[in-house]
Amino acid sequence: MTDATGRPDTGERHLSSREMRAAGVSKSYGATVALEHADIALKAGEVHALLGENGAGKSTLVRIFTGAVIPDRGEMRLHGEIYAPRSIIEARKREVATAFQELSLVPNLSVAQNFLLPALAGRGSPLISHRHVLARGAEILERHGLTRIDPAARIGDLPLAERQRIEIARAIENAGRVLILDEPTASLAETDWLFEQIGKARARGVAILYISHRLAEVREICSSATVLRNGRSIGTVGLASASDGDIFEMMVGHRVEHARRPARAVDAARTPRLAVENLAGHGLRGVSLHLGAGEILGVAALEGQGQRGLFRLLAGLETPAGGVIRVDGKLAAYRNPRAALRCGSGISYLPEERKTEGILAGLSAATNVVLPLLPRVGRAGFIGRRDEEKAAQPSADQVALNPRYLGFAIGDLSGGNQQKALMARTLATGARTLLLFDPTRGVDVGTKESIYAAIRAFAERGGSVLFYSSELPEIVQLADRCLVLYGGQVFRELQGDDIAEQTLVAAMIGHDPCAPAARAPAPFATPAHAVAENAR
Amino acid sequence: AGPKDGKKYKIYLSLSYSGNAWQSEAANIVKALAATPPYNDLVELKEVISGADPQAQISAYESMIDAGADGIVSFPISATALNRTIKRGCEQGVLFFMYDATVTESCAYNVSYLSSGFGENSAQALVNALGGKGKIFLSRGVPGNSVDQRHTDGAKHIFAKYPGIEVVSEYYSFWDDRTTQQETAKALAAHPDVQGIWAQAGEYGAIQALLDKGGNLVPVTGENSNGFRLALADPAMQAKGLTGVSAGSPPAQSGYAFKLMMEILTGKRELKPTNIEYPLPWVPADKVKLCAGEKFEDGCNVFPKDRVPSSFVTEVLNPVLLPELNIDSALNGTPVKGATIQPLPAEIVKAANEPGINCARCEAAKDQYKLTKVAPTVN
Amino acid sequence: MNDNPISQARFQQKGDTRRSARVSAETVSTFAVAILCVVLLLGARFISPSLGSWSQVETVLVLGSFLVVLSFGQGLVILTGGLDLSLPAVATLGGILATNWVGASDPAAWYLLPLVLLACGCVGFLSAAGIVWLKVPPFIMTLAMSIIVSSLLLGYTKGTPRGAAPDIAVALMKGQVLGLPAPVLFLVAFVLLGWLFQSRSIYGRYLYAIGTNVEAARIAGAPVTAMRILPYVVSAVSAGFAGLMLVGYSSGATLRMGDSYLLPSIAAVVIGGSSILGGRGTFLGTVGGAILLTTLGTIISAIGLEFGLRTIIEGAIVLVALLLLREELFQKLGSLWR
Amino acid sequence: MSDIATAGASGSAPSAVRSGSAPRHRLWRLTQGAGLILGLYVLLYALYAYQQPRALDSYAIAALMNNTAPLALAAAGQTLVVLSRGFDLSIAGVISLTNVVLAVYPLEGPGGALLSLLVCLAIGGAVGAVNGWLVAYLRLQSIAATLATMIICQGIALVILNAPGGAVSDWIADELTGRLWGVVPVSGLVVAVVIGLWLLVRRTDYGIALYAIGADEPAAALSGVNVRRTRFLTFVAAGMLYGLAGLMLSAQTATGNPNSGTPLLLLSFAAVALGGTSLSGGRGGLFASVMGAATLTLLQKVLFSSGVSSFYTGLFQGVVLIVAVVFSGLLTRIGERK
Ligand SMILES: Nc1ncnc2c1ncn2[C@@H]1O[C@H](COP(=O)(O)OP(=O)(O)OP(=O)(O)O)[C@@H](O)[C@H]1O
Ligand SMILES: Nc1ncnc2c1ncn2[C@@H]1O[C@H](COP(=O)(O)OP(=O)(O)OP(=O)(O)O)[C@@H](O)[C@H]1O
Ligand SMILES: O[C@@H]1[C@@H](O)[C@H](O)OC[C@H]1O
Ligand SMILES: [Mg+2]
Ligand SMILES: [Mg+2]
Repeated sequence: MTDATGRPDTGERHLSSREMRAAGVSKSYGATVALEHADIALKAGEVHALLGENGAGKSTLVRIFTGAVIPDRGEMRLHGEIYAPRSIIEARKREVATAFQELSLVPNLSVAQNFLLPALAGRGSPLISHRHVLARGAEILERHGLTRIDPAARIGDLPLAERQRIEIARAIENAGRVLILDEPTASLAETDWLFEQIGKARARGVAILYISHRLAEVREICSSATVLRNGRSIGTVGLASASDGDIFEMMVGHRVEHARRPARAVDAARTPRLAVENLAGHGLRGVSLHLGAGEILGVAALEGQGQRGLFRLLAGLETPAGGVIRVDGKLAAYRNPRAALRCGSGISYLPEERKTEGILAGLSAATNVVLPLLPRVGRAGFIGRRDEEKAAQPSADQVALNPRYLGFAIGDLSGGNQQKALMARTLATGARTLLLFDPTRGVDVGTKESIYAAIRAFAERGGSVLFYSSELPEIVQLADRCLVLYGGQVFRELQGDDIAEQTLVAAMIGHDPCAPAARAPAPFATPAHAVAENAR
Repeated sequence: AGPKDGKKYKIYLSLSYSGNAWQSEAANIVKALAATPPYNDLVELKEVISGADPQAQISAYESMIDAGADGIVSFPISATALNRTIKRGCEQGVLFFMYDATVTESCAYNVSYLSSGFGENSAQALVNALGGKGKIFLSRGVPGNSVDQRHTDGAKHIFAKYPGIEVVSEYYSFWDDRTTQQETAKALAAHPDVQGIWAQAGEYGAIQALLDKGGNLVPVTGENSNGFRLALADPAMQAKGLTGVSAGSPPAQSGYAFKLMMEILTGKRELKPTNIEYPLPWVPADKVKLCAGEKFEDGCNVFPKDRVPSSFVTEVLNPVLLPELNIDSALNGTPVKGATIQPLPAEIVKAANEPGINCARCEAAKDQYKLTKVAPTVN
Repeated sequence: MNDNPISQARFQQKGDTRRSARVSAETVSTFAVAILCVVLLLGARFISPSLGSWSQVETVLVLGSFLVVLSFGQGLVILTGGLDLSLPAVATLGGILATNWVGASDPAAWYLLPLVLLACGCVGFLSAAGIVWLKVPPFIMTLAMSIIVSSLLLGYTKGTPRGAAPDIAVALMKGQVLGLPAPVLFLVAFVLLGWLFQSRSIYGRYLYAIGTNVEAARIAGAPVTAMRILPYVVSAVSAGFAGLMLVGYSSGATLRMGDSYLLPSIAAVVIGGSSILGGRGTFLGTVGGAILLTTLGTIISAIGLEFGLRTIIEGAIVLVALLLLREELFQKLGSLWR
Repeated sequence: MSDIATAGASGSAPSAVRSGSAPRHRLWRLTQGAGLILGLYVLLYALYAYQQPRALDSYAIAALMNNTAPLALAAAGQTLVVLSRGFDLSIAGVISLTNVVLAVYPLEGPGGALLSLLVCLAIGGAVGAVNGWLVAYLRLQSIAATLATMIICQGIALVILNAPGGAVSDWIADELTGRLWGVVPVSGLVVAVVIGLWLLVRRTDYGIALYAIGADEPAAALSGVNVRRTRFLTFVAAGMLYGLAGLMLSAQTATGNPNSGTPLLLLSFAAVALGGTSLSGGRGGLFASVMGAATLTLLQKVLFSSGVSSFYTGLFQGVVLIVAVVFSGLLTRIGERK
């Protein structure tokens, strides 16, 4: 076989002795082939990307590297010696560690305790000294520039982004030789902190495997990439030499083209579907906005600027501390999502965390889609699988969800398809206003395209969409208009072609071109995050 | 000891609440007696129910002693678990009267029919009815309960003498009609050809199970439920083949115990702690007699269907020992208008030793299982 | 992208295997319980020739009917991740009220009996209220409720339940319809309705959703509060009905009528393949579990061993059943036969 | 008590919070810990002492302790399992089993007592190991698996002793219920020792792992915690505590009873809940449960001396249970609120 860079195996002994190689690794679950045949080689001091659709086998490969899953076939070598970890701990002993896609932190333990799991007690005594634990925790936070986090804070009390950072920091601590990051940016709005840490690790000569669905950031940090498709590694490319198009084609099997939606002017005369006046509470400090029929309104913000609060308030999951919401011009006071659905022309919400707020794992995809409209689906209160699948079909088509999946337990579908199903649900409700929170988090290009298409089509049909995205290109591509939240307030509003990544980035960090001296905080991000922590 | 300076005697009634009519009737008649003149001015009665948990009863006794009880009338949950507490109570001058179930602590009085041979006599009656051979069921009480064990030992002692008698199924019915009915139904599924049933309390359920099955009835011996006695006397049932005898545990024991205790407290009787036997009720099918009134008068011993539930235990009244009472006393704990407490017959029957049941380190009598009510008619 | 041949091919191969794997897991476990019952019944012949006969099946069905009705409610509660320890007390409540309010041949039965069930329903509602609004864990709330109800009943009856069983109840448990015992026919009807409700009604769907993930269900717009209350009310009503059946069966009520059914009602549900954490399980499985336990009971009682040994055997068989019906086992099987 | 000790006693993985929010910190400890239940206990005791002056002399205290110890230890064991997100019904079986063994094979003298202690721990540990194996390695649902083992243990107990009887060795019966230097109740000491051990265990890696798997098993596993071993050990430790409870029960009743464990089954859960331990795992602590148990037994006394009609004592117990749980839940939520 040939190794990562396509060079023949011979030669470069000294180097190959410091790499992590996997050859012909495969894993099946019963009849389901998760990973069919993966070859990959990670070099010390190099960041290597692993690309592929949802369900391509990335996480499975990761789990194999970390000893969480034992492969059926294939050989792995670490620094020359055979490497076959049978548990997370064994992997750690060989200095291989992972930041998992579905975070692996224990909510009722403190940050420090999570860092040191499973062995908190020092060498000598079996008893744990809590002071000692806190001290070590503080050290680790220090080392990763996370001093703002209290080592004694319960993980469960921290916002998602901070949890993800801690997951990453912990992985780096345990990764002397190989560091694996499975979709580490899934809930990070900015990558600087992450890349800084990766830089340091790389400098220490750690081999890094980086998994992400965001090609831009992959290009920024990785030198080469291995692409998985249908559980097979179909090749490794130097990122410098490959175009996005090439890579997408390797991943999906066909080209994907981006087209920015021509901004459509919405006549201000007609009463807006959704009008909000200085909404407050849950991280908001007086937000006003209006959303017209057929309009796609984007929200851009760094982590924790109040976007979460905004969406949850509008969805009826939280009750505002102040301000008014108007739906179709009428004052609206709904207290839960069900009421929101029935309020005026209806408001439907696509939640942030797919696995905990979105899917109902054990139930069929069809049930998941039609749940909000069951009474309409059932005949006199009775209902069968067929009815559900029939009712789910149309909206499944709109998001190009393969009808075969409607009968599956949604938990068995890849995240991409799960996300399609959830998108289908929001459409199926018949609500005319959609609230989409990061609608394409952690889904691959193909899925993204389908979801974009669905959103556009919905708007064409006169529907209104308010969406937040952690990916700027997405906003640029989709939004007619864009609000930038900063510190719980609308910091800037951008129209049509002003919506460009540079402008957005500037605005997101509170940088106002008109008044430069005003409240532009000096160092990138950090102050914004200070806000972030208080906001929650 | 008279009530100290006009204050009333503090008497406690401590029950194991086992949920069958039996327990509440026993409690009700004590309440009724305590409300009957002259006791109504002499006695302050408090009732405490301790479920089936010895620990709870220990705690209850402790509380009663600390509250300065003069006497405790009780259905003990365990024959031995309460001993330490009882001993301490005795040392503080508290009188303990146990009814039906007993304790092995020698400073307590046991008033019980246990030694009167319910098991062996009813067993012999069944053997006689079956002419010495046949397949039978044993419908027992609560598993792991010493009362049940004593009854069963007595019965088995008799059955053992008759090779023709085959115990084809033995099950626990928790002294409850419904459970008896269900357990008997299960047994019938395996042995539709059963020829007799020896039952403890709950016996009426056994008859219902037989009826459910269609088919004929068989001889049944059991305890004292109103339903059972009515059935025994019912010609239709007899025609189907039902015979038997109603014996076993009389709730009236509690009333007898209470009156004995009061006589001692009020100095009308001298009696050191001992085991007192309550006579075994014994009503064969042909002796069942319907009562017209509220009491057991001129030898009647069962009440009409519409007067009491079938699970009502008839032997709660006793014209000799408890003439003060009628069924309302048994059902509601109310005293009978105009009735006054009558003195008990002077002499008491001392109960035989029942090791581990009413005495700790003692020998059982050689003739422990001697027959007192029936003679063998077959052999 | 879905019309890309490669991914299509993969979808089919993966997709279909996964689906059938799941289907088998649920239905197979239901079938397995049924089969186990039959095996037990036939095996019983070795213990006593008259076992394994139709008449034994009849006995099993009649005696099992109480447990089936009770574990229907228990199953619904467990489906939503709860647990109902108040079943015995409520069953007793139903029985006591039926005998006290209604009595033997009372013309008013047609509206009094519904009232009895209503009363039971109220108890269920109170439990639910405590769980939903006061956020008391179901285990504790229903435990407390059962203590409370029992003590109220004790006070209400002063220890001696009165009255006789309503004729309707007696007819239900003792009657014969076209040569078959009424309770058996009733059982069939009840199972059908129960299955319709849990697996074929929108309410059933909601309950599964809530049992899987309350928060997600709320976000999806399910009527969460109402659907969290429902199972406790249904459970209490069916318990009350079971009480009615018990009264009809033994023509009288006692204060401990329901007691012996608590653990069996849970066991039946779990043996039937439901997850105690909620969200998974079918009523048919539960019915299987209930019948299995009853069959076991009838056979055990026929074994001529001392009670202790019988108990050991019973426990052992329950354990074996649990081990045989393990989810993983079926997934393994599911993947083996392809 | 030091910061850690309280956190330890109170259970919840200790989480000091920046001095900035000191008040919340204190509240947090109060709610997470035994604070609430401790307060309730003191209150009840004051009431009891007021109604019953003798309540304060050392005999009454010892008697109360003797009465409390078995439930307290049983609840302590149950707490471990509940923390790991499980239910353990075998508690009833183990206690009955140890009790009959002690009554049928009494071993005289202090040496015999020591041996008996070991026997109890062995029995409990063995049953616990079986439970652990079934739940941790064969992945049976804890409530189901332990139901089966409970039935089996009950059976064995009945085989060893089919009716109450036998005599526990005098040394155990007298010494373990007596008082050191006429004041310190031995049963109290035993419980104290267990609490002491717990405070240490809480500070070991196992202790942390216990809370971790209770709160989020997959995460704990991916964090390198050995989930199976932790769960297994938990059941073993719990079993041993039940064994100890059996010993103390035997000491108090001085006799054997094959059903002696049954009354403690549901009570143990009530005690755990009263102590504010979350039945869904990961939050709470052993000390609080012990106090919960103590409160339940004290409640009997208070209800007695306040002369509540014995029919309705259940009513009060139920209500107290609900109110207490609602309160601790409330405080916890306030504590957690940001
Ligand atoms: N526990 C499991 N049981 C059965 N099949 C599994 C399991 N885990 C993974 N698979 C199979 O392996 C495939 C790859 O899963 P994996 O999580 O590796 O995808 P992925 O590349 O990480 O997707 P994503 O980009 O969404 O994270 C899945 O599509 C599924 O078919
Ligand atoms: N029981 C199962 N049977 C078959 N496949 C399964 C099962 N459970 C999970 N899978 C597969 O395993 C994968 C789960 O992987 P994982 O959750 O890491 O990522 P994902 O859900 O695929 O995508 P995302 O990156 O969006 O989370 C899914 O692709 C799913 O198809
Ligand atoms: O003696 C028994 C009594 O204790 C029980 O309550 O009823 C049945 C009797 O046999
Ligand atoms: Mg993945
Ligand atoms: Mg994945």
